[in-house]
Amino acid sequence: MQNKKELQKEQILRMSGVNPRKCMRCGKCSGTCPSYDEMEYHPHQFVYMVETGDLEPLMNSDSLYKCLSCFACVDRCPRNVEPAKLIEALRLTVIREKGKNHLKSDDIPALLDDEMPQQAIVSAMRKYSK
Amino acid sequence: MQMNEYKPLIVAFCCNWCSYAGADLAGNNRLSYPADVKIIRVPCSCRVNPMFILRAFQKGADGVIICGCHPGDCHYTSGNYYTRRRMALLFSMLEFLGIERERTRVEWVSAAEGAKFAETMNDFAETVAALGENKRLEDLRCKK
Amino acid sequence: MQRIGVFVCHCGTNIAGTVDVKAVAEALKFEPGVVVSTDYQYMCSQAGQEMIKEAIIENKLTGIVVCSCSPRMHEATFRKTAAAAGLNPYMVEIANIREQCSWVHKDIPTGTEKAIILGKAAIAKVNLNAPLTPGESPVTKRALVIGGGIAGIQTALDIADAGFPVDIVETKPTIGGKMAQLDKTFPTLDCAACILTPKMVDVATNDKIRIFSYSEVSEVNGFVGNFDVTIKRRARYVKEDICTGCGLCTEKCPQKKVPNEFNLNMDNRRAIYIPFAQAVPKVATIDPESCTMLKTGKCGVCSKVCTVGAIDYNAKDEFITEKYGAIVVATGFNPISMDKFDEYAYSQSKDVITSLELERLMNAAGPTGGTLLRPSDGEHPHTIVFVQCVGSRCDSCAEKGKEYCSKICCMYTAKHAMLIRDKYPDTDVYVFYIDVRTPGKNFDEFYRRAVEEYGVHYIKGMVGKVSPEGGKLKVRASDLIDGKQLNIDADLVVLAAAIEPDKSARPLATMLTASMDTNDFFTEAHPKLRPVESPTAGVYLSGTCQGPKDIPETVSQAGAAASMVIALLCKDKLTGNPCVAHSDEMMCNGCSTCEKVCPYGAITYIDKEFRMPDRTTKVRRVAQVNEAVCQGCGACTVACMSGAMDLKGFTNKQIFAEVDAICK
Amino acid sequence: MQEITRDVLVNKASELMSAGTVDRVLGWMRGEFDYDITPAVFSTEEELKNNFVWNDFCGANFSKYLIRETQKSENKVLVFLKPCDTYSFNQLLTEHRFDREKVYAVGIPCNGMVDMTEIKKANEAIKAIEESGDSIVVKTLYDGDVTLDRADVLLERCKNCKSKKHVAYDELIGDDGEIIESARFDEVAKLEKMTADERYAFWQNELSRCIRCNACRDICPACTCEKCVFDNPNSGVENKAPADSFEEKMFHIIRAFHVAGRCTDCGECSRVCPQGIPLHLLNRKFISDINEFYGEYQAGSEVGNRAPIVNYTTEDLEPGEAVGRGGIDA
Amino acid sequence: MKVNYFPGCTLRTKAKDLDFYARECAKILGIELVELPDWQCCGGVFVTSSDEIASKLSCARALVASRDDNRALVSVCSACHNVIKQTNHAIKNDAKFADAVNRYLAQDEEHSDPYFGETEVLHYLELLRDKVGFDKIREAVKNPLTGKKIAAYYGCLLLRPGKVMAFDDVENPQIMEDFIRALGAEPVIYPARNECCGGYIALEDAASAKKKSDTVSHSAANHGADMIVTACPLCKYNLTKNESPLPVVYFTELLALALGVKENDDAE
Repeated sequence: MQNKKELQKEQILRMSGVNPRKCMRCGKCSGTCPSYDEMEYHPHQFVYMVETGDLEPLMNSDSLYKCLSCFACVDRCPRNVEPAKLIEALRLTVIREKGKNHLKSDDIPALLDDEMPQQAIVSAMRKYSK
Repeated sequence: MQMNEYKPLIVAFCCNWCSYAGADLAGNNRLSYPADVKIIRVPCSCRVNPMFILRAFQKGADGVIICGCHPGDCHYTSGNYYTRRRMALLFSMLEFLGIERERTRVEWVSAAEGAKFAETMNDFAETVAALGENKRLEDLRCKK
Repeated sequence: MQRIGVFVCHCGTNIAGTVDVKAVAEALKFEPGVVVSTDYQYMCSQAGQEMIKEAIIENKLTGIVVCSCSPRMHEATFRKTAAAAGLNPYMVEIANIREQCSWVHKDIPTGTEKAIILGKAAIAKVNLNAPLTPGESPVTKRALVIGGGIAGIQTALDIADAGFPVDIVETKPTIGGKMAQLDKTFPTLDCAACILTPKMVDVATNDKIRIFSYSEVSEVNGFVGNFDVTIKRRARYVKEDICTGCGLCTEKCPQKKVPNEFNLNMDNRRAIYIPFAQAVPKVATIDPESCTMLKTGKCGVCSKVCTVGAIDYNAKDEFITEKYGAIVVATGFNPISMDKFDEYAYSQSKDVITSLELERLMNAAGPTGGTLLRPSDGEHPHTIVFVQCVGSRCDSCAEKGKEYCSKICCMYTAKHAMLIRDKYPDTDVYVFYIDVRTPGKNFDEFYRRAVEEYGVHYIKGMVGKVSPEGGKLKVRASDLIDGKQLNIDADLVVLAAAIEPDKSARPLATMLTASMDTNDFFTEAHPKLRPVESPTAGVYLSGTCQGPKDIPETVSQAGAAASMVIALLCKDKLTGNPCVAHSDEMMCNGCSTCEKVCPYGAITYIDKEFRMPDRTTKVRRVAQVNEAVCQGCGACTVACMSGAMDLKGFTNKQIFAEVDAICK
Repeated sequence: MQEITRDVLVNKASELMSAGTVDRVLGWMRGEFDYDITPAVFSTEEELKNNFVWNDFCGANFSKYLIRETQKSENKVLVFLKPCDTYSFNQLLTEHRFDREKVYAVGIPCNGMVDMTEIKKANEAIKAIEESGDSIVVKTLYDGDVTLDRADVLLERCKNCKSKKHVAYDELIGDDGEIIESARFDEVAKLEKMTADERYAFWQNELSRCIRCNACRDICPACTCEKCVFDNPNSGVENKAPADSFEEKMFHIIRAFHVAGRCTDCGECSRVCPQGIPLHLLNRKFISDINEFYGEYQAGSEVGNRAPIVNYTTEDLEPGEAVGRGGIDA
Repeated sequence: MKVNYFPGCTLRTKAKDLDFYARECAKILGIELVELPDWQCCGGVFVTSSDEIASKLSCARALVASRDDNRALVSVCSACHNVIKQTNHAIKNDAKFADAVNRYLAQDEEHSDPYFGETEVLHYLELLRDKVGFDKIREAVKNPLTGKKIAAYYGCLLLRPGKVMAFDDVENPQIMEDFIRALGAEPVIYPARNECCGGYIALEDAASAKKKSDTVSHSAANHGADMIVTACPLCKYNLTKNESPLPVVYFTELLALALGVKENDDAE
């Protein structure tokens, strides 16, 4: 079990190219995140929890889908940690598992309105489904 | 370890300010290492000319190690940085000529690292001993 | 052929316990050049030394080898012994048969065998030794201090106090530096001007000190003890010796809209100005960029009102050259530009300021007369947010900011927060921090007082964005301990901008051949043991040019630098290390390769005329080593492909001989 | 065949001589055979007209000759520089080896030079050689005319030409070319792929043929020492002729080390080696290591460049990491 | 001047104005937009994970085609530009990724030489700034938008990640403001101009999207703007959908208006 966890952490770090050890815990990512209030775990916690290998709660959390990929945390991080990339790698790890799609194509028609641009739909599919 | 007759001859160039002092500290603490290691004192590792290393091999050394201050701690501020580049290139060239890479080494040993000095020398002597006699740089010399 | 004596020490049982010293002495007897070889209980003892001296005289020895403890222990002792017997001290070699033999090897055969080899190597070397005499050079008994901030002022005062003349070169019209701009100082809260200006006056009145203000160093030649420095005295269009500093011109000048850099451009000065009331020298300066007279030839008001006729519109830059024995660098720091941190809206709102700007806003001589008012509307701010570490502690890949901790921000922010809460108790003060770093005497106590007595809100977390909305500054930040994102409507945001070395430092370092780190701080000769010296002999470091520091640290370093300078200037002559590089001119190609690796700038090139065998002459470029500057590292000897460059005391031939002796 | 004819160069040289710009010309002259071309100093237009040669055998790089030649007179000397020669020219200027003011450099394009050893391998009793376009016609005593594809018999350095661009000149004849992505490190890479034993055997075979004639050193534009360390009795390694095979190795390793960061890869060492030892591979190994370890560096590309071996960064790789990184697997 | 043009899906459907006026204005400014014949959807977002290859191939193909045409690759939609630019950056700087992409591309029936990021990727605004020049646009303006106070809305995609996009200063961008000035109008600087509109979260959590959009539109309004201008269809959708107090228009519409390509219908 321990081993699987280690492997998963390693894979997430490889996918994202993020080194969470660079984090100096300043919390600027969380200070800047526009989705902070919607999240259960916040950007700085993502970084810390990945570093300590505490992946389960993160992968089960809805917070993964609250990230807007706006990259404000990436650009403002003084340590170049790039939390958004880490969140993306976690999200991909979850949705790549069979049956774990967060957004099912069948659900989409109900979410649409006349004005909704295609861009929104493809983006959401990329972010929420595999 | 099995006892064998073969004893490698190792020349260690040590900079006066860090590594030579580190070797002294190993002595103060009675940390032993093989007597095959013979130290030559130089003011700075950057004084070590590749010609000295080749000459040592020519005359029968089996391994040559250069010890200097840790990068950033050089008594002369930058000497060991030059050593690092020179030796990186020289060692890579020796390897290119088919000389075993384990026969040459650079190690940074500070004046406080007596234990590291002894460990390094033990390890290096063991590595060189495992390779056996240095034939590649020595062999053809007049077949004596 | 040398006549060599070998002296094997027992060191009680320290050596003799594992090495058969008699066998060693016996074996070494037959080495080339050896005429006497003997052993003794303690060579370093009075009796041992006497024995060596007698042997030298009796056998007319030209060199000796002492097989004993480490040369780091007793090389100096035995050199003195040799010198006392009339032998050149550099004809002594030590074979280290204690630390590197008897103490690390177990059995007598092994120890003895190795001791003999080490002895042979030392003999082989001493066979090739040549007597060396340390070079001597005279010392010019005057020091130059570059930079007139508190570091430069303190250094100059201390040197002058020892009786040596000192010149201060300062680029600004006045000395005083950053400290002159500060309001109060931590952790005592005494007023900066009250403790600085008396020192400035001391400088002005000290007849050993000359101030070259509004000047810069333009060229440095020479070496320790003998620097030739050219100083550019920029035209200030006011005759310094005549101007009385009455200030009338600065009141009458019609050009009123020149941003006042002393107040960080938060108010205006005239085109002719005296930076502040206590300026030293207290003379006016015309800023040629803004002066109508200098730009168009029309105006001349200052000249008309000046009662002593000090104005000179035709003044030109002047260059003076002076000799110095030592140079102290005290070029100081500046806060970094906030351009790359506009998430804090520095460029978008006047109410986002740096801490140095806050100093001026709180200073009685500042633009608001010491009342803390918002720059945008002149109102009292009621909520103030301090942001720590702006541009400090950044990862190099982030491509903005500095990697280091600026060191002073935690403390001055605590000071600001405390002073504000003290003077305006109805103000809410928030400090967003990553860590609070307070290692210093009374520092943590000071910070705790800010929290406990003054009720400053310290919040662990960073500000992510500052948004100027509706006359307020909306501050979005994280509170990591409470696990909340905070939104604070602030009236004033103060950024603790990282500090960086003054821009003049880099070109100066090149002129001085003094090394710098990647951040443009000057490198010290040794980070622990020689912290106020540059590796370049005769160049000393004072204050923040070497790294971030607060005032007490700066002043102690300034004093330390001064004492190093005094120790140097006290000497009539400098004795060098004779183990220095030497270039064989006949072999030198003049290719400049050695110069590139010399960390001290000790190598220069001259065109030298050589007489050829056919009686013609030939001019060639050849390297010359300045023995007073060379420290003897030997980097140049390996860079030199022709072997023209060699190191005395560690020559190629000597090292080859040692290698040969060991490998035989 | 070269695109510029001999006459163009002779005319240019005569013109500069009669205008008084220069009073001597460094050029090529016929030796014992058509293909045996030797460097020469021409000091009259007459000599130029009669003896100046420009053909596919004019490999000699004149940069090094400028050191002595510029010492001889206060007047300017004309030198013709092929693109690869200009790199040596700049490198020597970087090292302050001659006075730029005393040289008038004319850059000339080069189509590559032919390797006589290659031609001799296939043909015996050569009478003469004719160049025509892309082929070389070898006139032999027994086999009549043999036509060879010029591309096949180019010098190794020309097959792997690194630059058709001149990096220094006062005047250029013809159009300037470009820097070329050459395969010049392929041979080094091939050796690196071998096992240590194979490499050792390879070099043992090559270097054991060395007769220490010093031709490589004497031709090398980087070996310009007033006195070579191997000729200097005070250096501790004086060694006129090797007493054993180690000394050959020592000589070649040290020679390569001394020119590391300064060698422009002009290939003259291999061209002149009478034993056909691929000495350029040692130099190229250093060049490829320098590129790999410290970033791309071309010696002589600009005057005043600081070679990586006399430079450093605080983040350089350790010597222990260096071995095995230069393409060699553990 | 000829450049390759990548319009993108949304510009073919919901954001036709953005596309149409871009093409019309280009004609006036002497730029030939050559639409790539076989462009495919960019995917809307760049997946940052380095092991995600297939979803980046459509952009890679557009980049290769432009390299082969020796032309810059221009898009108008912020999302397309962001994805293409990030893909190009990854190919240029990540040798492993480039290798994987090239292996895929080699399997295409008609394939070109391996690609290593040679193509110049430009947003239409960069084309205006760097290739045409805002001065030239100022000269070409027929109906200056004098008196209009316009809030430029950058959003995320044009600016971030700053090191990759290298579009402008991430925190204090100027390009759209300069553009607005060139058209004769007055730019309004407001702090939320580089904040997120909510983006694709509109599908997942409409309330969250509304919060973000409101921040932006209210900030612009509070700073006295008359309208908001954007380059992104999704930004426009989110702001409009969430009842922005100000009209939101595409920057190409604004350009068309000033150049006299579009009649001022004052519809909004």
